[in-house]
Amino acid sequence: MTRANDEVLELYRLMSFSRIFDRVIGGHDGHWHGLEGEEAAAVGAYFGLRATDVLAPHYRGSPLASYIKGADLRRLIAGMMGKPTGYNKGKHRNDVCGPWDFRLIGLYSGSLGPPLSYAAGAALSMKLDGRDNVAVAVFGDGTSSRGDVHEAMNTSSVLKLPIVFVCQNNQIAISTPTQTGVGGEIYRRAEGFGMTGRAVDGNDVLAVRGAMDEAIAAARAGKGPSLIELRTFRVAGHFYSDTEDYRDRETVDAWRRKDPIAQFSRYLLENDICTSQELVEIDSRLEAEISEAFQAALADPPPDGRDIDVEAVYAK
Amino acid sequence: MTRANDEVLELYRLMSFSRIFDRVIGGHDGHWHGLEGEEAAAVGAYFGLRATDVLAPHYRGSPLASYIKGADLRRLIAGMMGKPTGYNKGKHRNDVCGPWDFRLIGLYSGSLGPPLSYAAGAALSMKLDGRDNVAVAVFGDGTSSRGDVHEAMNTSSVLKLPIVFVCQNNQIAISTPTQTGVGGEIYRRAEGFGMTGRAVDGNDVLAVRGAMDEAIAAARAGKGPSLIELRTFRVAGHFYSDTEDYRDRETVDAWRRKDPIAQFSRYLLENDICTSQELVEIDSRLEAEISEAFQAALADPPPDGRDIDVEAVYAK
Amino acid sequence: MRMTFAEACVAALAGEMRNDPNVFVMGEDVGAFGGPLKSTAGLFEEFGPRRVIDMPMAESAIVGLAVGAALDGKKPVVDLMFLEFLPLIMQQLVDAGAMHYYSGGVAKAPLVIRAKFGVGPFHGHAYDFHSWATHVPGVKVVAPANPTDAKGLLTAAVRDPNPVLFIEHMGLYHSMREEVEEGAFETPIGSAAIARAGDDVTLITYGAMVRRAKTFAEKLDADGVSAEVLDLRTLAPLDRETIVASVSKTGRAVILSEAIEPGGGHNTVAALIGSTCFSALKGPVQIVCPPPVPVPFHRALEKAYIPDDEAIRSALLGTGLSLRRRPAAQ
Amino acid sequence: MRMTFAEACVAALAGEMRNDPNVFVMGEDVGAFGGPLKSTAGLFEEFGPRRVIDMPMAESAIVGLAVGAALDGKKPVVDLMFLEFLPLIMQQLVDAGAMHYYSGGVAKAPLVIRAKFGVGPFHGHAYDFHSWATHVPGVKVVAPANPTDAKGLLTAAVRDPNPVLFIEHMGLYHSMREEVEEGAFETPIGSAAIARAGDDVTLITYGAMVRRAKTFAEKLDADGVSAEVLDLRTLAPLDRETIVASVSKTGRAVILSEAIEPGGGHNTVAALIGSTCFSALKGPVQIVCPPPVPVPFHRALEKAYIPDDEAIRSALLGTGLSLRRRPAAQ
Ligand SMILES: Cc1ncc(C[n+]2csc(CCOP(=O)(O)OP(=O)(O)O)c2C)c(N)n1
Ligand SMILES: Cc1ncc(C[n+]2csc(CCOP(=O)(O)OP(=O)(O)O)c2C)c(N)n1
Ligand SMILES: [Mg+2]
Ligand SMILES: [Mg+2]
Repeated sequence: MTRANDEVLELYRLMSFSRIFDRVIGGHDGHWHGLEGEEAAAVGAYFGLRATDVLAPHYRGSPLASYIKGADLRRLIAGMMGKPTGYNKGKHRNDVCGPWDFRLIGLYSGSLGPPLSYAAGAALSMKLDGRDNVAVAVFGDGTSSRGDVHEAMNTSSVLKLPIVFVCQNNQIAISTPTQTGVGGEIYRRAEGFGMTGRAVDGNDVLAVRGAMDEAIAAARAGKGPSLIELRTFRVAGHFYSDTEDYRDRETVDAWRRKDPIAQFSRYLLENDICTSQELVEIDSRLEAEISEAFQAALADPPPDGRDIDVEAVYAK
Repeated sequence: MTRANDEVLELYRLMSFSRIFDRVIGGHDGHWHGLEGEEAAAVGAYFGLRATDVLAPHYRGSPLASYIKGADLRRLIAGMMGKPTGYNKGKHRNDVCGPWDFRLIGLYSGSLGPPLSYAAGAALSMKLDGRDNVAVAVFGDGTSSRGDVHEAMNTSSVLKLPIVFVCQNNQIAISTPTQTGVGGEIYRRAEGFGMTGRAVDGNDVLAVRGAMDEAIAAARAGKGPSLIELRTFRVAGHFYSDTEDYRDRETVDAWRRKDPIAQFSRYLLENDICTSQELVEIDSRLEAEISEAFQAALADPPPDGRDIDVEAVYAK
Repeated sequence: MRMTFAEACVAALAGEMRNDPNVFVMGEDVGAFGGPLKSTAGLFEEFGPRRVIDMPMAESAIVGLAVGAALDGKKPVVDLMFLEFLPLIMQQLVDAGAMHYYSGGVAKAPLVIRAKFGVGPFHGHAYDFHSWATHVPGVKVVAPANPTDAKGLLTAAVRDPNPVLFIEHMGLYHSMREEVEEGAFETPIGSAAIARAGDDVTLITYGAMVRRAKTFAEKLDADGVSAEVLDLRTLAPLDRETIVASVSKTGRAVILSEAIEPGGGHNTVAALIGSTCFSALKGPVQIVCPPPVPVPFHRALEKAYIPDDEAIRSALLGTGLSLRRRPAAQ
Repeated sequence: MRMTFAEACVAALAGEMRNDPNVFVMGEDVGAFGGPLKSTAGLFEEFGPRRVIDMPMAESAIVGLAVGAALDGKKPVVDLMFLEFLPLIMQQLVDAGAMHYYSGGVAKAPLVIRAKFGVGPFHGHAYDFHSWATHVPGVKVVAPANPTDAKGLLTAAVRDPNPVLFIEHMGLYHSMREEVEEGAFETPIGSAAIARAGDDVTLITYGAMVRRAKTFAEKLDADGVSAEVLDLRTLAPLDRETIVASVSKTGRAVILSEAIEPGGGHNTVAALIGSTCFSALKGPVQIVCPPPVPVPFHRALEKAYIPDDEAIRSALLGTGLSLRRRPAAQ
């Protein structure tokens, strides 16, 4: 399948966005969970959904998912800072919980895993209505060990829901490598639930898009759920200021050499899809866009105590 | 592999025990979860463990498991009636929770699933000590949908624990057939966790024993966990007085014709392992044994209010 | 029409399902089987498998799917079977309760979770774990005590834009039949009811204990004591006004609960009274509840577990009331 | 030796692990990583991967395995990371708590679950869900307020033959250093401590709030009020005697909690006082706790969430105390 050049360039732009975003946010907040090395997987998984589709992204990369789904960058960053101008009005963290305004399902507590079922529930709703929407639910290799994954996959399979499960396998969970955290190959678990599963090079954004397109088309066509495992690597620390003394640098450096953005830039240039000058321009526009949004969010006023707004706990 | 005749006859005796036990208990308590049709699976799974091994049986067939593991029949039945002479002193139900005295892990609340991890924990303890014991953990096809199964299997796989998982697939959960409850084939889920899985004719007690022997030997030898799916059928109602208007009789009757006890009797006779007279004698001894234990348990005094023994909630 | 508690629940659901295409039912064995203890009897026949959905035995996912469908505009009603399974879905409850607040008011999760509990003719699965849910922000907890309230509160729960845990006492389930209004009506969530008016003491309770409290209160007349019975109906958020008004009037309170004492929701009621009605109180607030052990199995122990008349009587004495029992002729 | 709260926990574990080969540690990232917030720092280096076991991200199984190993005679200590993950393991807690009773006294499940909570320098995962666990029969809940008690209570928890939830306030974790006795010692579970003696009112609390209550009490001297501070230390089972004795003496009680009001364990304390100290009470028992919303994120809202001195002050007034603030010079 060949893709229009503007789509291909948009994929580049979004990956580059993520890298720059990481740097800006990480410089401000050492707790930030960066996406370095995993941009192809995340962009490939989140790109191209309809506004009416539902997306439960992995927590790492959630703001990127929100941005791709249409959220305003300034409000998003304000939401990450807990400002009342953010989507969550300062009450929660937009870094791990994207706005439902754009049909994102994030973490509504610290626990990873349960959102997979919430996404499946949205898919059930679509199916009950006969809409040709899909839900995409993304989880990490660490999260794959949670029973939530099992229950969401089995239930989606028997109900034949329009949902695509994506495992963003960056081969580590905090300090625990997949070797000691994950028994077997994640994509093969799909078979046991009666759905197709496949593993894809998660550092090749076009390969990811290809697999996603097929899985999403199948889901829209009523063929039920499937699982895609994106094999990539967490080049970033678990969080931005992570000292990472639990792993050796060699492996990380080896994966740095497989950097998905550098790889994709080469592909774009070698295939004459754009010039290096154009890439530089994309990047500098992104720098400007992100730093402008960041500065604006930073300048937004913080909440005061009354913004705790106890009445807001119940919907009216 | 050929088995000694006394072992083969013991398998017959235990299956027949279960059938008679069902009738006696079911006649007394309409809530009783009978095992008719699944005796080969249950006996095959529970037979032959060492006293030091740990067994977390499926709730359906738990008293049989306790009996096989050495529990006294009268105390067991008393425990099913909630008598203070029972293993649980009337505080809990021995029908779904076998005595830890014999290293059985049962249900300590109504929730099916969690005991799989408890069994894995016992296996971890064995492994830490370097003992060549095993844990056997059995669950139904309905229970296979719980996240507990996923977490216990994955964790056992990465820790390489000496545990054998057994799915007693009787093709239904209350009224929900596997077709609408279970996505995919259960035994194939093992692969996705990096362990071997196999499906076995659960109505053939020797086939079940063969598979169990191999899996147990592998676990004792430090080769880690595996999964065996026993394919059988719940000829019994969900409970003894179940009207079963949610399923059609034909399928049930078809399976009745594959009755594991009748099948095994034929095998014993055809291979001249015993005479039909001997089988009749086994059965009548069982009738006597069970009704004697039942009558004795029935005659045991019930608890009085003081037996609630509030102080006993904490171990000293 | 005369209905049992269980029938009243089904009537509420049928009514809401006819009125609102977004309402649907999901759970284990809710379809052709008719639901655990016939909790959904007839719904499958009327509404079919699209709106009465049998689910695999995966409680976290069942409630999880309900949360997601609710976010997307549906009004799912989950039959959890038993309140004993609440531990399996606490995370989903916490998340659902947080969604409206944490989303800055954008997301809503209007689901209902039905859960059976209580010592009764159905032997087992009796745990009363509702108190945990009262401690989850954003979640409502409702506990009807009779068929009329069962219908009215379940209707209100389905229409409520928040997650509601609706607990159904198995001791009430099929036991009493009562005239219940035809057609849809709501019993407002958050409002307690005076089940019996009285002046000397308030017996505060919920679910099956309401009946016991009323029967007991009748007998108290013979002791020269006029007892008010307050049926909480909603356990979270509490109807503070009605509680405070009643105890301010009577000056004495006994709270009857089927949950164990430490950490139980009855303490929230007692603490509220203690802090708000201090000057009106003529004697200490008493709680009557089971001892802190797992629900025991044998009927004799079940009986010792659930507070009996004797326990209520001594709690009344504990409030400082004197019970002037009249001669046996009474 | 001077130690932080976190170091005192590690010291307790190291001591018990040296003494008893059955003690081992399990959880996510407890090994080479050193545990969340360094909660197991150094144990992996001393005891190796056999006794400090990194686990997959599967909380139910982690606690489940601990239960099974405990049944088999081990003494596992689980690092759950955060108390926020309690909803994921409620079922295991219920089962473990029931085992001794339900087995007729044969089974024991001596495991410890460590869980961090509380608003503090570590932004997030602050939920104080401990109250649920106080409502689980057979489970003990422990909440130390300083390094010495952290060591003594964790030692006692490891030795206790029952499941113990051990909660660790992140606001205390690395912030204060205190002289802690060398060698193994136990702070008995089930016993509260008078953190400061006083006559006019009892401030009852646990964890990080103890420090706040003490500081506040010091300042109250200036108001002519002598406040006693009671550090509960064990939240289940409660030390009823110490609570009752203190409030019987002072006649007034304010309970400070970081859990939300409805369904919170503080109500159990308030109800106990209300029923037991009625005649000694000079004013209503007050509870000071966060509002019933999910823990909000922004620091300014966190601050509004956790009770501050102003809230404590008005609760004191609510007990009927008059605070005669002296001139500013004081
Ligand atoms: C249920 C649950 N357990 C533990 C944690 C703590 N935690 C936060 S991130 C993380 C690692 C998750 O690993 P993975 O899913 O692979 O995502 P990654 O960080 O690699 O992107 C853990 C264990 C959590 N948030 N939720
Ligand atoms: C966690 C949980 N959910 C639901 C139930 C109610 N329940 C009791 S038996 C049963 C069916 C279980 O099916 P399966 O595992 O196949 O066992 P079977 O009855 O067929 O032997 C169910 C759903 C339960 N006990 N525990
Ligand atoms: Mg990962
Ligand atoms: Mg079955």
